[in-house]
Amino acid sequence: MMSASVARRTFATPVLLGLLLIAFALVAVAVGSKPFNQTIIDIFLKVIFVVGLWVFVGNSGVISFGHIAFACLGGYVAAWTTIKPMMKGMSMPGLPDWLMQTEIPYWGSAIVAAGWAALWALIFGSVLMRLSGIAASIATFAMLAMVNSIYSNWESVTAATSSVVGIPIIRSIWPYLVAALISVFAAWAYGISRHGLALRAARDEPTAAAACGINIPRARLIAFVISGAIMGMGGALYSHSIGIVTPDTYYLGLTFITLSMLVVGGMGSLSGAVLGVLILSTLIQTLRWLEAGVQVGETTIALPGGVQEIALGVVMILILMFRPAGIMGNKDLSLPKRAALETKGPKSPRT
Amino acid sequence: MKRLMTALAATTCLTAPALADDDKIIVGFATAETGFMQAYDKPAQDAAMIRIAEINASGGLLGKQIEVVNADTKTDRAEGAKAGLTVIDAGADMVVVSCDYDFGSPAALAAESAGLPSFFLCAESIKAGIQGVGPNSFSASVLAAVQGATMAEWSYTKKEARTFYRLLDTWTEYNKGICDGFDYMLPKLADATLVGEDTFLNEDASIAAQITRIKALPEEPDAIMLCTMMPGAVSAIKQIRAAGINSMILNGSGVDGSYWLSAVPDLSNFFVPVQGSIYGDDPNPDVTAFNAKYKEVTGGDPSTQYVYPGYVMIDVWAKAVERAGTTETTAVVAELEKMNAEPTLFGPRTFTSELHHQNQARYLIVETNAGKPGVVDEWTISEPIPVADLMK
Amino acid sequence: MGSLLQVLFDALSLGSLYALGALGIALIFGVMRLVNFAHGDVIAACVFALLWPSVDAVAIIFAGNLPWYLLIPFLLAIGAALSVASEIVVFRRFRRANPATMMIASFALGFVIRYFLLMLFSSRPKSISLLPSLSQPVEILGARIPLLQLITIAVTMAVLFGLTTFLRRTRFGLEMRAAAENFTMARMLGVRANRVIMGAFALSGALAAAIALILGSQTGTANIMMGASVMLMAFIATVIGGMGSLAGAVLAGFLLGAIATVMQVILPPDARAFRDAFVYGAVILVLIFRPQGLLSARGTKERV
Amino acid sequence: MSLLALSNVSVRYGRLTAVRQVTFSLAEGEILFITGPNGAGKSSLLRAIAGVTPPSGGRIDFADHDITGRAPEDIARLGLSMVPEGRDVFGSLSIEENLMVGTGMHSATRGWKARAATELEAVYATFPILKDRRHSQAGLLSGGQQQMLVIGRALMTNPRLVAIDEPSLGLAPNITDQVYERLIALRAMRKLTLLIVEQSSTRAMMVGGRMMLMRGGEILLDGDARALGQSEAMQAAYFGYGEH
Repeated sequence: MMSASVARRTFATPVLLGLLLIAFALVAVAVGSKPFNQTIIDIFLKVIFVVGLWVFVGNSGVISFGHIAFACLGGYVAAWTTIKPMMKGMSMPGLPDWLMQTEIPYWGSAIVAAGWAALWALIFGSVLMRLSGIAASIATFAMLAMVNSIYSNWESVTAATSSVVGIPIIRSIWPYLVAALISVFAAWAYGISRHGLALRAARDEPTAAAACGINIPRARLIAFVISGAIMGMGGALYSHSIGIVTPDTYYLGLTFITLSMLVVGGMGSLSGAVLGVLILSTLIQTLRWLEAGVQVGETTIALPGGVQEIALGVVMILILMFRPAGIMGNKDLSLPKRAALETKGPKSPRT
Repeated sequence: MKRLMTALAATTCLTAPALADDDKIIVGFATAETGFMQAYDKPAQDAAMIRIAEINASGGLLGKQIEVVNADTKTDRAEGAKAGLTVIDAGADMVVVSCDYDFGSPAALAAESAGLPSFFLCAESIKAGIQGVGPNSFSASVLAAVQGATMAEWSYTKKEARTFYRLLDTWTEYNKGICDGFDYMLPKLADATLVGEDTFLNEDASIAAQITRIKALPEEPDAIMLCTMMPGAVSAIKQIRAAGINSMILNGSGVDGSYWLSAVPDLSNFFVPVQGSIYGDDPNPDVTAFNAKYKEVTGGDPSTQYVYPGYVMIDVWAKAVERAGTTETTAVVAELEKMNAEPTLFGPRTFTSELHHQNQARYLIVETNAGKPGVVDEWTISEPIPVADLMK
Repeated sequence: MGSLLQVLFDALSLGSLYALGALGIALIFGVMRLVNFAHGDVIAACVFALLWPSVDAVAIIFAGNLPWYLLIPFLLAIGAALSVASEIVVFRRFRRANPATMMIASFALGFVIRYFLLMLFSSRPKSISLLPSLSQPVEILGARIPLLQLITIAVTMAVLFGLTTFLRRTRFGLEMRAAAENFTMARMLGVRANRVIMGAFALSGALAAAIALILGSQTGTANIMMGASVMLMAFIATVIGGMGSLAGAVLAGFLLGAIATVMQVILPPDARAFRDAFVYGAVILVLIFRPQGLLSARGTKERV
Repeated sequence: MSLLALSNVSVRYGRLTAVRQVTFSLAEGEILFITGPNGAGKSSLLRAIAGVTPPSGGRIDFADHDITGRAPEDIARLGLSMVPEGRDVFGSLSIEENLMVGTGMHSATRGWKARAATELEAVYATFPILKDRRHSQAGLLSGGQQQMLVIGRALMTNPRLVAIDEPSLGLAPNITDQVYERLIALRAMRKLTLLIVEQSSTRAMMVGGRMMLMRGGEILLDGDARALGQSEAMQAAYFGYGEH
């Protein structure tokens, strides 16, 4: 499956990233404030989403606008499987009986969500993966729009645009940390697997890869399904973090913020995906904090409302201007003096 | 200005652990200060602040001053949960959440799990209360379904409308709520018929196809029940009139206000139910006085009737606290649930252990004639909409 | 007959909006492989240019009060200027970046524009009475068509005709078409990159302003999100039309307008709410069967 | 004096070096063939000269200007016309429009329209087939006709040097013969300097002139085409014998 030497060589990457995430969790525990705890949970969820996105986008080089659809699928699995049967009967009367009676713990819903999203990734993927380039991007977007349209209108099963409530809220930080760690390690393992290496080869040298017998649509499909599963798990946990789910949570807003984090971090490497989330989230939080006002001596200095978003946009543009391949620029975190995972970026020279 | 400073001071020390402070009562606002919900939250919150200032000026609540802490939801659900936790951490005795159910519920759920009462500023979905949050959650406004039912019954009785067309914008639950109320009422009206129905989406650039369907009817309907909200409403109304359809247009309260009327010059035959009039012609002179007060405090007239629920909210909550003699949740909720047709500046309010919302309410009917809106009537639906029908 | 004609006009007027939007995106994509997500926000900015900044509910009309013969050039100039400025300040620095980076940069720029508007005007949609005389119906062959719908279609046709003439008959147009097809080759023939790209941005911005005018008078609202839905459809139209093919973008724009209108007419009421799902399903089908787009110019190689 | 001079030019794509420290010069009126196997760096070299891929090191002079790292359009305007590999015609443009794209660079000078018209007639005289189909889409032309079109298009800019990448690629031998015939005639007529990249040396030996052999990004041999072509050194260098 994967060569042991590659695994040994690159093992430092997920370990370092994992330690970084654990450090964030420990900071949250040390601060001890509930809102801050929630902030860190939110960051871990973004890590799951962006890492899920990276598995497909980073390895295949195809930008996907559709992955949040899988988060949406997962988010509703949480609603279907964890809400008390009585409440489900009121908000989603169209559910089949066996599902109506099901009530499983949150981690169970995350696992089921991953499977459900993976199934749909397989179905959509087997149609879409033969496309490449911008056509594939638009097709994935159309997929997102379709899922959104269906979930926004299927009154009896998804309660349409109405928020579904009654999802058990998990405010502890640890499940989210564990899920984020699982995604990072899964993404790493996929990246160094035969399939992951083949897909990256296909990304960099499509003709050569095809000549070597790599079935590109199939290689992409595998990545699509794995990343769909990660997104699905993240979607379910997202539902558990705020206790409600609506289709428009999982639409353009989340799509763009996760894509931005991926590109700003550097879509060529797993470290880029994780660091993109951590850096942009930290930036957003700092700006929000400034917007809320900072006490300097006797006076309170506060940025006017809206400056946060504008500043975020400007900073993103500046980062991309000076580091077009993202902050990590296709490199992975590794221990000093060890060879990094060979992740050459997508060929960039334009003709 | 002072209010602003208090608010700022409160926000800045949020990271400090909550102090159990017995000298004051804290109301936490987890509402949108930025983003698109801000346009809805801010006016209602201003009205709430007016009521708080009045209470404080007359000696406070249970002899204590009411203080306010704010946290911004950024019009984002995940941020909403954080904002809720933030004001709870700051020691809020009651949590006020965003106007809309979708955006307010994460904070309301946080309050619920902390055992605190919460109020939606102006949510009009039945879920904004026991059904969607829990036993300690209330909404200060009236159910959307009541608006649809009111318009149907009123236009049937007072305008002799018999043929109705139902045009639903599926964008939000609020819109669907209006049409649900309309659907509930229509079969109860003898010989009123639904001659057609259609849906659209708020963001649709053009609803030409939907209008073509109305025009394909053999006869123009007496009334079109338009279940939509801003900003799509203006576009829909404009396109309906531009196509030469002159039927009565019945709406929910969401299109109240004169700020948009310039977009559809000389609009006529257009009806909106409101809880109080912003046009200076409310039958209750105290409402006009409130409008003046609002202008004095915020520098502008109320732009829609959605200012009013904020005032009602503090009013009923403060009464309940006063009667309970404590801010303790169970006692306050029990007092609130005892309210039956409790008079407020904007009509009577009733809460029961089954419903923390209004399933019947007195509405003023505002007619826009040649571009001029004004109160023409007042209507209360003949019987409350049963909770079972609302839950459908 | 009357209603069939009406459906035709409905489809054409919706298609017109999408076609104009798709052209604006295709023009820029053609010359620099940039999928410009800020386009929708440029549309919104053009609408707001009619108003004086204020966060009150009532809009303070500023340029909106100009007579139409001043208003239209004013707005076109605003659109073009904003678009060119975005090129000079931002996109010029991304010429060598890969498409994903450019796309995210354009998204970030759109974000900045949107929140800037939000700060100046608040999030509340504003009402504007733009060219109110257009809100009347006219009778054609038994169908009562809103005058604005006719004007929308007429304006689109005029814009398409004008643009075609410009592209076919002028030196600059020739250079732009060549550059859209193969930018490097055009440069090797002495075509100045900056001039062509700025021209494309100016045209694209003016097209955004045209959409703003139509949307503004149709909806009577200025709303910070108003460009977004047109932009998404336009973006899809650009792709299924064949990226870089201007004619394809226009064709696909009209096609999408037609599909959306026809779906609304033929779907049973219960399924109507799912209209968009059907439309996007159709998009996927088109892409599967013609991944290179409906009209992909021969000789254009995919460089994304 | 030389029209084009390269000194120590290197081209790199990421970690891959395509051209290593190449130095040579080309005199006005000269004809130079660059040959070599696939991946020798020939095309990369041409692209660097035309300004498409700026060199990572070294210096390029053309017509007394330092053109290192200059934009392709500036280099074209100095009179260096490039015909890239693969016959990049503007497929959706008509043949005449294709030809006219390059005349824009002279639009600042007086009487350019008349001159462009004269050029056009001259190109049509050389390639009559283009005139017959002047209004049809260039994408519909056959391979040989497209090759003529791109050469004609390059000539329309009134260049001093024409650089052509693999004019015979994908063409039937008799069509290639035709293309070369025209090229040689043109060179004589206009006193053009020609820089032609071909994979094999056969064509160079037939046409004559100067020939360089590239391999692994370096110039291995430089000399008279006919003399070099027959030498053992050529064979060895081309296939890489004797390197180990």
